[in-house]
Amino acid sequence: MTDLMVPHEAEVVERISESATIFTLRLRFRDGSRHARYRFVPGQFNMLYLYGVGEVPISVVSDPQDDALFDHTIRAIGRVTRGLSRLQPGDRLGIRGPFGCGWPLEQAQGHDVMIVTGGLGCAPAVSVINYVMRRRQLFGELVIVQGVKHAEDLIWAQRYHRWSRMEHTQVMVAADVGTALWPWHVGPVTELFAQARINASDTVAMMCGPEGMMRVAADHMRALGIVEGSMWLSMERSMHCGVGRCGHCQIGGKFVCKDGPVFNYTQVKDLLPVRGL
Amino acid sequence: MGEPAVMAKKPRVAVHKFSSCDGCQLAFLNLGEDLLRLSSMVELVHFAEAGPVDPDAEVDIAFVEGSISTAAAIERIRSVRSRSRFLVAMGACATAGGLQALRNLADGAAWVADIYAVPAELDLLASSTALAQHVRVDLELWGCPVSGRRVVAAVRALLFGVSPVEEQDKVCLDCKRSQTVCVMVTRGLPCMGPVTRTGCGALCPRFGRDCYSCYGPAENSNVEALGRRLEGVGLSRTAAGRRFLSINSAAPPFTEAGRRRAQDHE
Amino acid sequence: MENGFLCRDRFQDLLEALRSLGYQCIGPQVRDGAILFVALVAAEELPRGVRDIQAPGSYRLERTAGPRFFGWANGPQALKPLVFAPREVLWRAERAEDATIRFIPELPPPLRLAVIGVRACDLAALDLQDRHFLGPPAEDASYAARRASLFLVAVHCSDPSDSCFCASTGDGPRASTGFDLALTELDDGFIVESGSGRGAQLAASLALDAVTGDMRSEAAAQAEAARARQRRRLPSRDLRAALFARLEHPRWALVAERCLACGNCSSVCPTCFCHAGVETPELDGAASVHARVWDSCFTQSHSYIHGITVRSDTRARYRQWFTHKLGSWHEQYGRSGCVGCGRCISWCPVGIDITEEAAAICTGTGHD
Amino acid sequence: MSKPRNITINVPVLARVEGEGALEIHSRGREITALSLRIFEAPRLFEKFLEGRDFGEIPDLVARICGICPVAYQMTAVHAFERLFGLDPGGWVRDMRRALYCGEWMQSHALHIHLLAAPDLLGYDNAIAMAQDHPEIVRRGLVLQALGNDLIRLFGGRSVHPVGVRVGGFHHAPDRSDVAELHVRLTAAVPEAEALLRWTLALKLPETEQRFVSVGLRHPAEYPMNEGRLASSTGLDAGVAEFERHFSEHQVDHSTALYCLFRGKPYLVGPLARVNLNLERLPAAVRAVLDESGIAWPSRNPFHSIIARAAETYYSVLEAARILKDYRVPGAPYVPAVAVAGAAIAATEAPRGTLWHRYDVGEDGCMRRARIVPPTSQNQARIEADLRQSIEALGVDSSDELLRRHCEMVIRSYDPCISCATHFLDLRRHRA
Ligand SMILES: Cc1cc2nc3c(=O)[nH]c(=O)nc-3n(C[C@H](O)[C@H](O)[C@H](O)COP(=O)(O)OP(=O)(O)OC[C@H]3O[C@@H](n4cnc5c(N)ncnc54)[C@H](O)[C@@H]3O)c2cc1C
Ligand code: SF4
Ligand code: SF4
Ligand code: SF4
Repeated sequence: MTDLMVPHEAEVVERISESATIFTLRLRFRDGSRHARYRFVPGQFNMLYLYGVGEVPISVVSDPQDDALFDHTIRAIGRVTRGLSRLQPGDRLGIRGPFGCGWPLEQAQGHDVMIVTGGLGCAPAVSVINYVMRRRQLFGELVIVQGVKHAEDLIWAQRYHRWSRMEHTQVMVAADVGTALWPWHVGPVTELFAQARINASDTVAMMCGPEGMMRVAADHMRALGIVEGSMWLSMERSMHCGVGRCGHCQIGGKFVCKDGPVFNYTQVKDLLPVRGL
Repeated sequence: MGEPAVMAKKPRVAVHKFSSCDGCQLAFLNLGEDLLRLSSMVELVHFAEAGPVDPDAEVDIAFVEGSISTAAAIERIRSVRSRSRFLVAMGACATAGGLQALRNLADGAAWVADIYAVPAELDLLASSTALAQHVRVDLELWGCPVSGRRVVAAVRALLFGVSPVEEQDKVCLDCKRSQTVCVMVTRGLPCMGPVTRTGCGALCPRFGRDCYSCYGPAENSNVEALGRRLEGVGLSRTAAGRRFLSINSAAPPFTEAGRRRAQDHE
Repeated sequence: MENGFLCRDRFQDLLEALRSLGYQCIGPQVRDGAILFVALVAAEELPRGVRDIQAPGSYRLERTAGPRFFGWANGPQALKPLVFAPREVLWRAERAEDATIRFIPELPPPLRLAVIGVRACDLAALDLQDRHFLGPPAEDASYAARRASLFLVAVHCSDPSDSCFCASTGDGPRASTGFDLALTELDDGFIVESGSGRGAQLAASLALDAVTGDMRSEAAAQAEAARARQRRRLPSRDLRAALFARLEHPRWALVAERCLACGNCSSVCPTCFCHAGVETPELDGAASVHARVWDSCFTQSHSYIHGITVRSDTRARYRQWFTHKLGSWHEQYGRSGCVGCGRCISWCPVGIDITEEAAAICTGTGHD
Repeated sequence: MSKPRNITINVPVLARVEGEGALEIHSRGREITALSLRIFEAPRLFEKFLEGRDFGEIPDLVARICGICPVAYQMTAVHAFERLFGLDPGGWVRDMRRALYCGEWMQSHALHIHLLAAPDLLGYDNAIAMAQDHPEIVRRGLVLQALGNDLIRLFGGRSVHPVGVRVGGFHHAPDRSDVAELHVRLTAAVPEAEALLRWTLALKLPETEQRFVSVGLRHPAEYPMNEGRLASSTGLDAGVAEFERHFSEHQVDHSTALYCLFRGKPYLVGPLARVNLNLERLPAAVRAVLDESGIAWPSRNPFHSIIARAAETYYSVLEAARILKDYRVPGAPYVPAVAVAGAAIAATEAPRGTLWHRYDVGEDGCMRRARIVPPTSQNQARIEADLRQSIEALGVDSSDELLRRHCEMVIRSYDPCISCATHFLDLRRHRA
């Protein structure tokens, strides 16, 4: 029996700096056979162990079919993530995972896809966008909606520009507070929803971001005609084990780590509006 | 809490002392073999009690013991701050003004007049205050005295280049983890564990007595509910107030909870 | 299966029999003013004639002249610390000069433990912990190892305390499953009953007398009295819908004024399972130990995600504990997380009573 | 003969002493015009805030006067109250207190000998540097220090501000298994402690002979720790309650500590004074080693205090091992105390010397007034007297560097504890 609680040694093969605080670690298990066996779905996460410091849950952002390496895009904000940001190629860390359920990518095939992210950029959503981009012919229209508070909060602006030039792809970005050169919308991101070029009744929506934002977004999407059962969202809670034991990630009866982090909207819609649950 | 910058391979460390009993510095001197190990991992540039004296040295990490209670001390802590990349306030004196902060509560006229009668060079201030009231503090290690385990853990974390963990849960948690029998529930002792920060490993209950909060307030401490309970187990209102006005009397939730009870008495 | 009657002065035989099978016996003893489960060598160490007087926020022992060893309800521990240890080292990482990291899993030491004097509520709670730690995605290795080493000798509860309400949750006072042996204590000795193959084998090795009809009727009367003695109860065995319909009930704020958020209730609760990962590197950095320690939903770090504490105040924390215990356990494990042991009532330093809160919250619409 | 000159020696921070103090020496020609061991650490006004506190709170509060000898403060306080309340906690408590005190002597003495004083004698700046060349010596010191700390932990959970002591006894009796484990370690440390004493006897200590009065407790049967009468090398024999009749404190400008004088004169307390007064109370094993050394006791060389400290360390190891050998868990670790109004007075032997407490207790068991006389304020005048004599002996014309080093060494040999010294300030005296 494999012990899900014990990490496995992995090596940083490449470190990509995405912004001042965001970086991507491209990893490989040291044990070749483990690496070969390793399978995941976008939306799933690993527990990353920084030697002597601790573990944090981080989504896998690379493509599941990319066998050579797997990637984590991480924002350095606290103890562990700041420490992780100092890792360099050749450095080692521990990995447990993958854990949780990923995005419903098979169900979404043949349908329009609307991806809504909020806040400071959202790794789980990036993994879906990458996934769809690489299999463009399998999906219908793709709409990417990103909202930020301040224009400066937007990272990866070039990516949004690049994506917006792709066929059958619509990118809508909004900032509550803009700047002089801000090329996109200023105002609540939800004001843009009506412009989405999708067939609402045939759309699968995937959301990631602050809970309040996702709740409002869901209301707007429902107004567009997207059915609740086709809306998915990725939740975030404190996690210490990743396998539904430590209890930290509970929201109502759900363990975000194993019942999620990706949920169907219907599973959590009653819980989302309650503060402090 | 401050973030440690990447530390030098062998960081320079200073241990400074302000108004205190020296007990927190002993966390280093009592490390035994680990003291020698530590001294090979860091460069101890100022630590008067252990030998090296260079109070003005630029350092990566400064551990500061003691409270600020003279005008000269204010100057000195500012100077220490400006020369230290990561400053750790170590112990109840440095984090909350210490036991000697009880004088902050004394009614102005009496004590302060006495204090001003001392030789001018003493420049004793009317209050004894925590470092954070004067300078930015990157990490607070509470406790009277601070625990050696936590000092070592802080050094270790900084050597790894990450910020040390802050412990702020309540003593009760550690009390139960050590399977200690609650002295409040079984004996009606006026235990401060439910509002006191962990770090000691629930020492007092393990020794069959009530915690007297030498580690200061935990996060989200319901001092009012505990105050009522202390009276419920038989303390007079002033005696319950004194439980808060002790080693960490100047820590905000305690000052209020204690003072209210002291005043009611008058 | 009823096996026979063990005279009181032959109780030591039971301990010896267990020892000869390689078990270390753990049993109730008076320590620091409470009944604790500690290493038990001789029957004399059992708390003869001791009874417990429990009330919200209060636990006292009293000595009586009675002959019974088990005439008390319970102490602050259940079986939880024996299976879900307060601190469990999970693995150790070692870093070599060339920066490679080796992970060495750690398992608890293999100790065969026979626990004497287990209560019905303890067994029900153990079953719940089993569901949590042994269910999918995979068995928890440390828990499984500790769990597999237990031999459980239950004693049907004859003297519930004032805090107990296992009758209301359906978990006691009689133990019905989950034990190897179960004893009914009478003044002269014990009716022995086995609940497993190895229990039956062990019983067979003891010199037991026949159980008389009188004994049986005394046992039945005792069980009935124990049940009847319980005053507290929960409004229903499934409060999930009622609680989740009342997440904004004003009572949450009222209880938060009294609650210390100290985590004592979750620590003594035999079914609470929350834990935190803690890392303890050695000073020289060559190795680091990763352990899990009991945590509580009453701590700030429990719901902390960078920059946000989801449950920042006591109201939200108490509500989480309560709605999980009595509500969302149903969704997770098919039943309430409360077995009616009453520990959270007695060991709460300010005496908050789960049954009283449940009554206050679940009655009315929640909008009063 | 060299020309007279003016010197000013200023050591702003004294290294390797507990707490922060400074040294100032001025001389003109052959005359020392000013010499002060300046204790400028801010007073913490302890006595003041003990007022109004219940007697039960006092042991935990006074411990905070000093992180190095908290046990001494706790011991003195509990004895003071028990004497006033007429409380006899019995033999078990008495023995365990002695074992606990041994722990503090061991840790404090070992700390001083190895980390503070030895570098002077072997020519290093600090013990860490010394450890490079003399690892076994430093390690032996750390082992004895750790053993002392663990002995305190056995009774109080931690070595700094331990939590086990209460008026009437202890909060908790240690488990037999824990005591047994420590007893094994104590027994194993006996040869180490003996070797330590021999090592100090072999050190090249400066030769000097000074006239001073030794003061300490004397007990009819044992080496003094918790109990005894006040004694001096000049024949004083008084109960501790008479302390204020023979000893008086006064304030000097350069110090936040008070100077305590014995009949108007400086005097010495501490290990050397204790050995001088109580040599015959040391067990034969310790005396034998001291006798071999050829030192004529009582000693008049203040530098012999390191030897006295080592002798007491050796003694503490033997004594603690003796006490813990047949340890039994008592029925109750304490006797409940009921307050009686009056003056609670006691003195015990802290590692650094006699520590005297007086509390005026009200009907309600709360403090009306408190007065504490720690060893360092008693030794302060003696240290300054020694410094004068030493400088004169060395020659005022010696180099500044030599004078400075020597003076620092003199001060350190007394192991002054500035934290203890500055716990208070007698406010009334300043109003004048
Ligand atoms: C399913 C999931 C996927 C995630 N994916 C990504 C990702 O791809 N990229 C990314 O940058 N971030 C991701 N996060 C967030 C990331 O886990 C936190 O930013 C990280 O835990 C912060 O840890 P820290 O030690 O740096 O911060 P600190 O604020 O110092 O946190 C202290 C401790 O709190 C705990 N903690 C804090 N935040 C969280 C959290 N969100 N979840 C669990 N424990 C927490 C950890 O024990 C952590 O060590 C994800 C979170 C979840 C739950
Ligand atoms: S003894 Fe004190 S710290 Fe321990 S559980 Fe009880 S109240 Fe909390
Ligand atoms: S239990 Fe309380 S008083 Fe005792 S050591 Fe711990 S924090 Fe200090
Ligand atoms: S919630 Fe309370 S009564 Fe119920 S099982 Fe837990 S501790 Fe016992």
